[in-house]
Amino acid sequence: MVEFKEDVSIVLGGAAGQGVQTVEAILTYALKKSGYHVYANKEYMSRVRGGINTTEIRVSSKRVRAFVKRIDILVPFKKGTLSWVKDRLGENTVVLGEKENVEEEFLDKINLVEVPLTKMAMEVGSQLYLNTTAAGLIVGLFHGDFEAVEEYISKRFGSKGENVVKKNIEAAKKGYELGVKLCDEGTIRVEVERDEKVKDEVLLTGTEAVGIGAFAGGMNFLSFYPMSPSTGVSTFAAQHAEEFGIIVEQVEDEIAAVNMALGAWFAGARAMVSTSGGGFALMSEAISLAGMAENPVVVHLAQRPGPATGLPTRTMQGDLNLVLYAGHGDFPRIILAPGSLEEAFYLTAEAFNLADKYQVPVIILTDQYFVDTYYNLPAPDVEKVKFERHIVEAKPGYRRYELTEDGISPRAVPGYGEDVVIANGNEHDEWGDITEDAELTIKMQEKRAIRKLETIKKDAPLPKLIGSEKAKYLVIAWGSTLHVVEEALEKLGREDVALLHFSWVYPLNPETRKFFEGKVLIDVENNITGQFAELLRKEFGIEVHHKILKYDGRPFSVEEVLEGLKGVIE
Amino acid sequence: MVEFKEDVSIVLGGAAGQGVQTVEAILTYALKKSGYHVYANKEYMSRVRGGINTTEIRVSSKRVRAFVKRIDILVPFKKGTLSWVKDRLGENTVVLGEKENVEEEFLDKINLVEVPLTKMAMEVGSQLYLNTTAAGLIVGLFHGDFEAVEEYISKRFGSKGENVVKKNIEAAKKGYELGVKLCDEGTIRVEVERDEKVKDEVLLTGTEAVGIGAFAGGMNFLSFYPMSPSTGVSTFAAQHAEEFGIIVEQVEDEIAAVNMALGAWFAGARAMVSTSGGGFALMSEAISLAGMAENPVVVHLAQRPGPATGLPTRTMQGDLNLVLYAGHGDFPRIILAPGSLEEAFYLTAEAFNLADKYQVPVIILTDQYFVDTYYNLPAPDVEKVKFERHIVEAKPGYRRYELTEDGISPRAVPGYGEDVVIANGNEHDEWGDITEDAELTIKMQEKRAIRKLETIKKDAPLPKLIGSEKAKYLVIAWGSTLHVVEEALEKLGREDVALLHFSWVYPLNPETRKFFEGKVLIDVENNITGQFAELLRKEFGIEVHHKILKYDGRPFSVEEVLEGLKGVIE
Amino acid sequence: MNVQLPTGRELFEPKRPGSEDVAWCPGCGNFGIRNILISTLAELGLRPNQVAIISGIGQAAKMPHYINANGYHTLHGRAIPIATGVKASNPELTVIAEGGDGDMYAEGGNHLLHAIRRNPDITVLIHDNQVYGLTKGQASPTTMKGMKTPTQPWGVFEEPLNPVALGVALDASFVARTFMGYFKESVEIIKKAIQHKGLAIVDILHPCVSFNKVNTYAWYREHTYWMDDHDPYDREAAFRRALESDPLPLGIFYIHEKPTFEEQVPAYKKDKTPLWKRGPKPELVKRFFEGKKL
Amino acid sequence: MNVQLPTGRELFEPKRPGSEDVAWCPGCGNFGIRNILISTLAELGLRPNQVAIISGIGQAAKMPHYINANGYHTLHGRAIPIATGVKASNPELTVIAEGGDGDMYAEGGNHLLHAIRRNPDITVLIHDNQVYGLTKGQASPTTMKGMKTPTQPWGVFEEPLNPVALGVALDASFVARTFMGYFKESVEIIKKAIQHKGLAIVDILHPCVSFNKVNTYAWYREHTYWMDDHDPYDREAAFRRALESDPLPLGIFYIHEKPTFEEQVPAYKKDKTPLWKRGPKPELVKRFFEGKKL
Ligand SMILES: Cc1ncc(C[n+]2csc(CCOP(=O)(O)OP(=O)(O)O)c2C)c(N)n1
Ligand SMILES: Cc1ncc(C[n+]2csc(CCOP(=O)(O)OP(=O)(O)O)c2C)c(N)n1
Ligand code: SF4
Ligand code: SF4
Ligand SMILES: [Mg+2]
Ligand SMILES: [Mg+2]
Repeated sequence: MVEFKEDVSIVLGGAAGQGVQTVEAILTYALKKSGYHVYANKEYMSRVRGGINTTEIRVSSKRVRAFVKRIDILVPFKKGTLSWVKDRLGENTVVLGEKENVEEEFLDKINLVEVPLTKMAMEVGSQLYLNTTAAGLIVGLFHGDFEAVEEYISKRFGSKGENVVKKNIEAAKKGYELGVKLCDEGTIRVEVERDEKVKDEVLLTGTEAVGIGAFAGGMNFLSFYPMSPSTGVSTFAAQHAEEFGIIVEQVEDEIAAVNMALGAWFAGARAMVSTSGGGFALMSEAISLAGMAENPVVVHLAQRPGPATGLPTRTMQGDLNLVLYAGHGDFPRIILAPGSLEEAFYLTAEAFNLADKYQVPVIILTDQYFVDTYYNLPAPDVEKVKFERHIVEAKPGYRRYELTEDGISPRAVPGYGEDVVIANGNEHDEWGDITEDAELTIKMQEKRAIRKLETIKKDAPLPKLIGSEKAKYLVIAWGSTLHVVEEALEKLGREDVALLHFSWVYPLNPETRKFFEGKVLIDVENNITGQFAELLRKEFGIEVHHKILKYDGRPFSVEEVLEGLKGVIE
Repeated sequence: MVEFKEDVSIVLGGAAGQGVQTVEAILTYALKKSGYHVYANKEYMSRVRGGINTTEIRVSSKRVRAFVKRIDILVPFKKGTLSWVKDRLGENTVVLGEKENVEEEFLDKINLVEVPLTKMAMEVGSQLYLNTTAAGLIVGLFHGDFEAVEEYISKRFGSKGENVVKKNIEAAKKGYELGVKLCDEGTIRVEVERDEKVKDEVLLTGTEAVGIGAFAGGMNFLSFYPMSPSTGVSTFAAQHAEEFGIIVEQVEDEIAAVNMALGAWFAGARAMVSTSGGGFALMSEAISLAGMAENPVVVHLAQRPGPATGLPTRTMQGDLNLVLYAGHGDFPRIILAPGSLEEAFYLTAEAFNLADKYQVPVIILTDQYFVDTYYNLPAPDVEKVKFERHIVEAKPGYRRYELTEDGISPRAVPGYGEDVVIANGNEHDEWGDITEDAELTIKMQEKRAIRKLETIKKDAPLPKLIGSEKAKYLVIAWGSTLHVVEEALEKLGREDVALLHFSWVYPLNPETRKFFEGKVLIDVENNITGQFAELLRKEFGIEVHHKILKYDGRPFSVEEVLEGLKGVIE
Repeated sequence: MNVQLPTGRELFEPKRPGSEDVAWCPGCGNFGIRNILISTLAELGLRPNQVAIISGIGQAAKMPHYINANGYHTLHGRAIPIATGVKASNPELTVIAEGGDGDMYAEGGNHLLHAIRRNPDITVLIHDNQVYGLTKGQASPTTMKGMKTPTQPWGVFEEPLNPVALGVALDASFVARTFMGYFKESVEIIKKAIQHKGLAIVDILHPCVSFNKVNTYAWYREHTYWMDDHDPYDREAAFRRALESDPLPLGIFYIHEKPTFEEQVPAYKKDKTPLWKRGPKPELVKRFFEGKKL
Repeated sequence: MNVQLPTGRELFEPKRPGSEDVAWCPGCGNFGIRNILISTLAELGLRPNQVAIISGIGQAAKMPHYINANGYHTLHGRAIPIATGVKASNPELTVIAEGGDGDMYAEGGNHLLHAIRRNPDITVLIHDNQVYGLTKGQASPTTMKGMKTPTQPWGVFEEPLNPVALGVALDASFVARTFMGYFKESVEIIKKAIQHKGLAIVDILHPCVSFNKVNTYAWYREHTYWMDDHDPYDREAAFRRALESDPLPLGIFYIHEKPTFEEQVPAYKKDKTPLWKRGPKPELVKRFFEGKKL
């Protein structure tokens, strides 16, 4: 008998097209509805069919938000799955499934609980039901609410007709019953407690958190060119475009996307573009125009490993330098990198106020790991999102680039007010007309690159300290690694280790410096050079003492961070 | 009587289209040929006619290579010139020209030597001859060789017919005679010695030095999209394309330009693109491809002030951050920024060997000031340029991305050898095929972003120290400011101040650190944030103590640097 | 306050500091185009704050500084997507995308292609001087074969781009060509282009007196003619005319009325308010979260 | 060494580690195109090291991994300029630029326009499945109106791009369309395209079984026909055919023989040596400096 308590990590693996992602969706839905805390994340190949994709689902008695390497239960849909995840198999791993899907070499090394999934699916009518059968099986192991499974299947397959729904429910039921039986027989014992509060929480992905955050922030225009892993946000916006009454337009290339968004902001809309590193690289010139013309714009950049096409469906925090320096010449920008889904919601909403207020590009940096992460959380408080409009009327004599002390000129939009608005990507005078004057150039350069930047810095929120102010060791992380590092620190259980997490990445408030004093600094980043540590060196002259870096295109696991920390902490 | 000794700074100013640049060309040619050391530089507006453009010509007994603010003799072709250069007028400035071209308010403040240039031109036949008359006048002041003027005019206007040549020579002669007369009468006294060696030297612009350097380095393909101030290099290449038998192609946009060059290198050519900041920003994605596919490429980037269109015809060192970080993901690159015309020649030539050897993007950073600078120099030694070819044969089993210790894989080109060559912008295995493997990803990331970078760093030459190793103050400069800082230091005349000049800007050899130890560091940069000082902070954790920055779109003058230094040195 | 506002053409004369200093060369065709455009806007009875001129980079693209209207002098080649964003965000504005032949056909070529497909209700004015003016005389996509330039000293060998044929082939909503030397006719054509619902492309031939020594005022007069008997609703005829190269036909080649981009996006299906007047919809966000609870 | 080298089709089958794992979906039209291409190359008697396949990014663009030939899997939309650079640097190579409809007509649209003008002697193969495959089903520039996709849930309203009409309008040197379901005919067309001196565009229709539920194998068979009586040298006729949309004509629409880019650049005027075999010319550099002494 194998027993799993409190926190179970289930991994399903199969070829693209075998429906692993459907299982993920059914499980998170049904288990959450049953009152379990759930977390899910997937990794997949850059292809539409074949290869091997896997999904990890954690089911837990407590809140759970991070990726673990450990696999408690593995369900292989295809031979090859075990080899693909072999580093993650442990002594206690149970493989649930068919012998045919297990490679010879593993047979004598693993706990195989044979389950004739294919046969069961065929009994319902076709191999196509393999995935719903498996989903039912897992829900059964948890004695979850089967109605939730039924509900989900009805919603998801409803458009395909009654028979499809019926057959899928039948398959799930078969799986469910077997799951329950395996427990009852004592083959597998799963002990995870339900938490009634969970039922009233929401289940979101990173993609949805960014997307709905944008809606909350008043986004009414999204132009994009598809690019993994950023496309989800555009798809989300498109799916809700009619409901929210907004424009979502797929354009010819990323250059059009960002320039269209600039035009939209110029005319007073709240526009966003969603892209990945290569697409953003193409936008560099326009980002510089945004800097010069003081044209607000919001960009969501979901990172994937580069350079170039790299690993299109995998994860990395490798584009920080790109967004810090993209565009020619000196001008300010704001970079945000949410660590939690709550932050993704609030920060994305706030990005629109920031862009409107400071009239700079605001970049929201996520990554494939982040956008593909699911978990349950209390519904964000929509009332907390404030809508701040910074548009003025163009009264006669209006000057678009009026020189002000804080570097921010009142922004009017065409058609509002009697006078006209002239924006310009050439160096300009206060009215927006071209200048070649040396004095004026100095004033305008200082307005943008110094005074406005200082204003933003002063307003910038400080990073979040998790743990004691007195800790000897300070772990530094930014963006999507938040929860993984948090859980690793919990596991480490040492009071002298704290976490400083940055979701406001740039520009840094000068007061941030105080956090570093006298600490042993440990930088955790999902890239090869430690780009954020370099930024800290540049901004504050501080040296991190240790770097824990990962750059194989996969996210950090709790175990890896823990191991890394143990390696550098006495 | 006004007297100028040793080193005279002459400034001509007029509307675009009035021929100031022709005067510049005649003067540098004729005065150099007469045995004077000459230097010239122009500043001009982003328009084809009208406005005010000026040229500074320094004529000296000694080698002269830097811009001074001081104007000894000013020749205004148009009213408004004096206001435009008013900060540069001193007590001794002589204005040579017509009263009508001097604004009222200056009349009682300046030494005006009235010269009826327009009248003289009209006597020859047309106002069109104003510029040649003025050129003759200046040469006359120096008692220069009039045959040199004749020679130049014959060459330059030859294609326009005999009469044009004759008339222009006549005009120049009139000017010349008046110039000689002004001296003989004692109105103006100019005492500059001739140096026979000068006659055997060459007279080059920055544009030409880069262009001919590229030819010397074996460039045989140049693709470009016009953009000031980089277009000169492309024009130079086009003008010599037939002679050198190379391809020069103006393309539809900068993205095409750089990608075409990548294709050319892939097939074994030595290709370059020439652009400015905005164009380079558009190339960012392709630069990342070069990093990933290990596709060599050489880019000449002539900087102008940004952001965006900025000041299209002016100067700044504002695109260092852009080239340091352009492109998504981590990969190495080499950045060169010549300080002298000699360096422009040798470094540009060498850029092709470097690209070929390390298979990375090599970026040559100049700026408007640099490309538009003229002076005489001993002809560079063409024999010193070595042609290093790093292409191997694709023998059966060839692997384009073979894992090697130094991070450099032997590069074959299609058609040479029996096997095929597969290059790839996706993460790849040794053969160049797509991989999704974690281990291989780590190996390839490390190959590029660590091992290859280390190899280049080790090979990187050190910066040039000018002055004593024991100096207390160390001035740091890079690229085009070399001569201006050099002359300022000469003028300062203090043994405890030395200059460290970087023309190999990135990656920096780790040994560079030793230069900074125990010094008071003074950073001189033609941009608003001190981008190079930031790089030093990032690379070596060092803080410069003082920054002398200029960002009005104009180059530093010797006086400004001198003043800046005096301000920070005890 | 009862200030007397100017009317007609005077309205569109800019009076900002330095407005009198126009950076074009004396004699340049751009002056004529400015003149034509001001008359057109005045005749249409528009006010400056109702018009937005979005320009790229080049001599042509300096227009926003020489006309009193909302303006955005953007990036080389990007006027069309920016103008599309402007119009989509505020359909009440009359939006003009303006630039040179290099701007619109080289750097911006892809945007032109796809704007035709998207059909926003904007007017695209191309100042076609068959050369790069601002950067001093290089060939443009419409430079005639054989012309020698500083960067094509051997003479241009690329096929010139035929923007009219391109527009017809891609089924653009409105395609016209004019020569700025014909003032009245040009005003009429541009007026129709602005009034046309959908993307209207007007290729405006004009001499560059500084760099194009081939296509002069005289040349254009000699090598163009007005299509008097042409039916712009006949696509094949339009294509045949588009292929004529000497003399070049002038006039409206092709019209195909069809729904515009703004008419088809969800944003304006139920609500015509321009986007900038709208706020977020917190109720819908809350409803979304409710849906995510189950 | 006297190794027996394979011949014909076998030559072009890659045998590198992992070559057997093709990432396309079972039943995808891309397999057919690969098959057609291998046969074409074999029938032309070429050897793998004489061919260079430059691809963009997309499902189509994975081709270099599935054919044994020189290959460069580049960036989305950039196959054409890179291929142009390759051909110009080594005219001895047979150069193919390959990619999907998104690759070539959206992201790469501008390059296609101007490659037509430049006329390098390369073959452009567009795998036209009227959808974005790799990124999972969004509309492409050739998607038919009304098709619903994840990002156009309201149904595509943009005018589909007509690549054939575009090619004819811009006077492309060779323009053809085929459907990969017709093996023999496709081989013939691509063979002619490769043999054609100058830019040859072949739009290859093919079903995407995963994301395009409209344009299936059956659909293409029903909605296409072969032009039997068409004269590809007649531009107006070509344009008329290009405008036909149901059924779509297949075959060679247009041929205009003219000098290629490589034939016109100075590099090969006197010397045919590919660039990679050349070194610098120090004598000329020295002569330049001599000239600068006076
Ligand atoms: C990205 C970029 N590339 C190049 C330039 C340089 N540039 C400015 S205007 C211009 C072309 C001008 O030609 P055209 O568009 O025909 O306008 P014209 O000056 O002839 O009116 C170029 C290449 C630029 N500003 N930005
Ligand atoms: C600059 C850039 N933008 C977007 C992408 C994402 N992307 C990859 S393939 C593709 C489109 C695929 O469609 P198509 O070219 O028609 O090829 P198919 O997969 O249908 O063969 C896109 C948008 C990218 N790789 N690079
Ligand atoms: S350069 Fe040509 S287009 Fe530009 S303003 Fe002068 S004449 Fe006109
Ligand atoms: S997604 Fe479509 S085009 Fe791509 S391989 Fe699958 S079926 Fe073919
Ligand atoms: Mg032009
Ligand atoms: Mg496709």
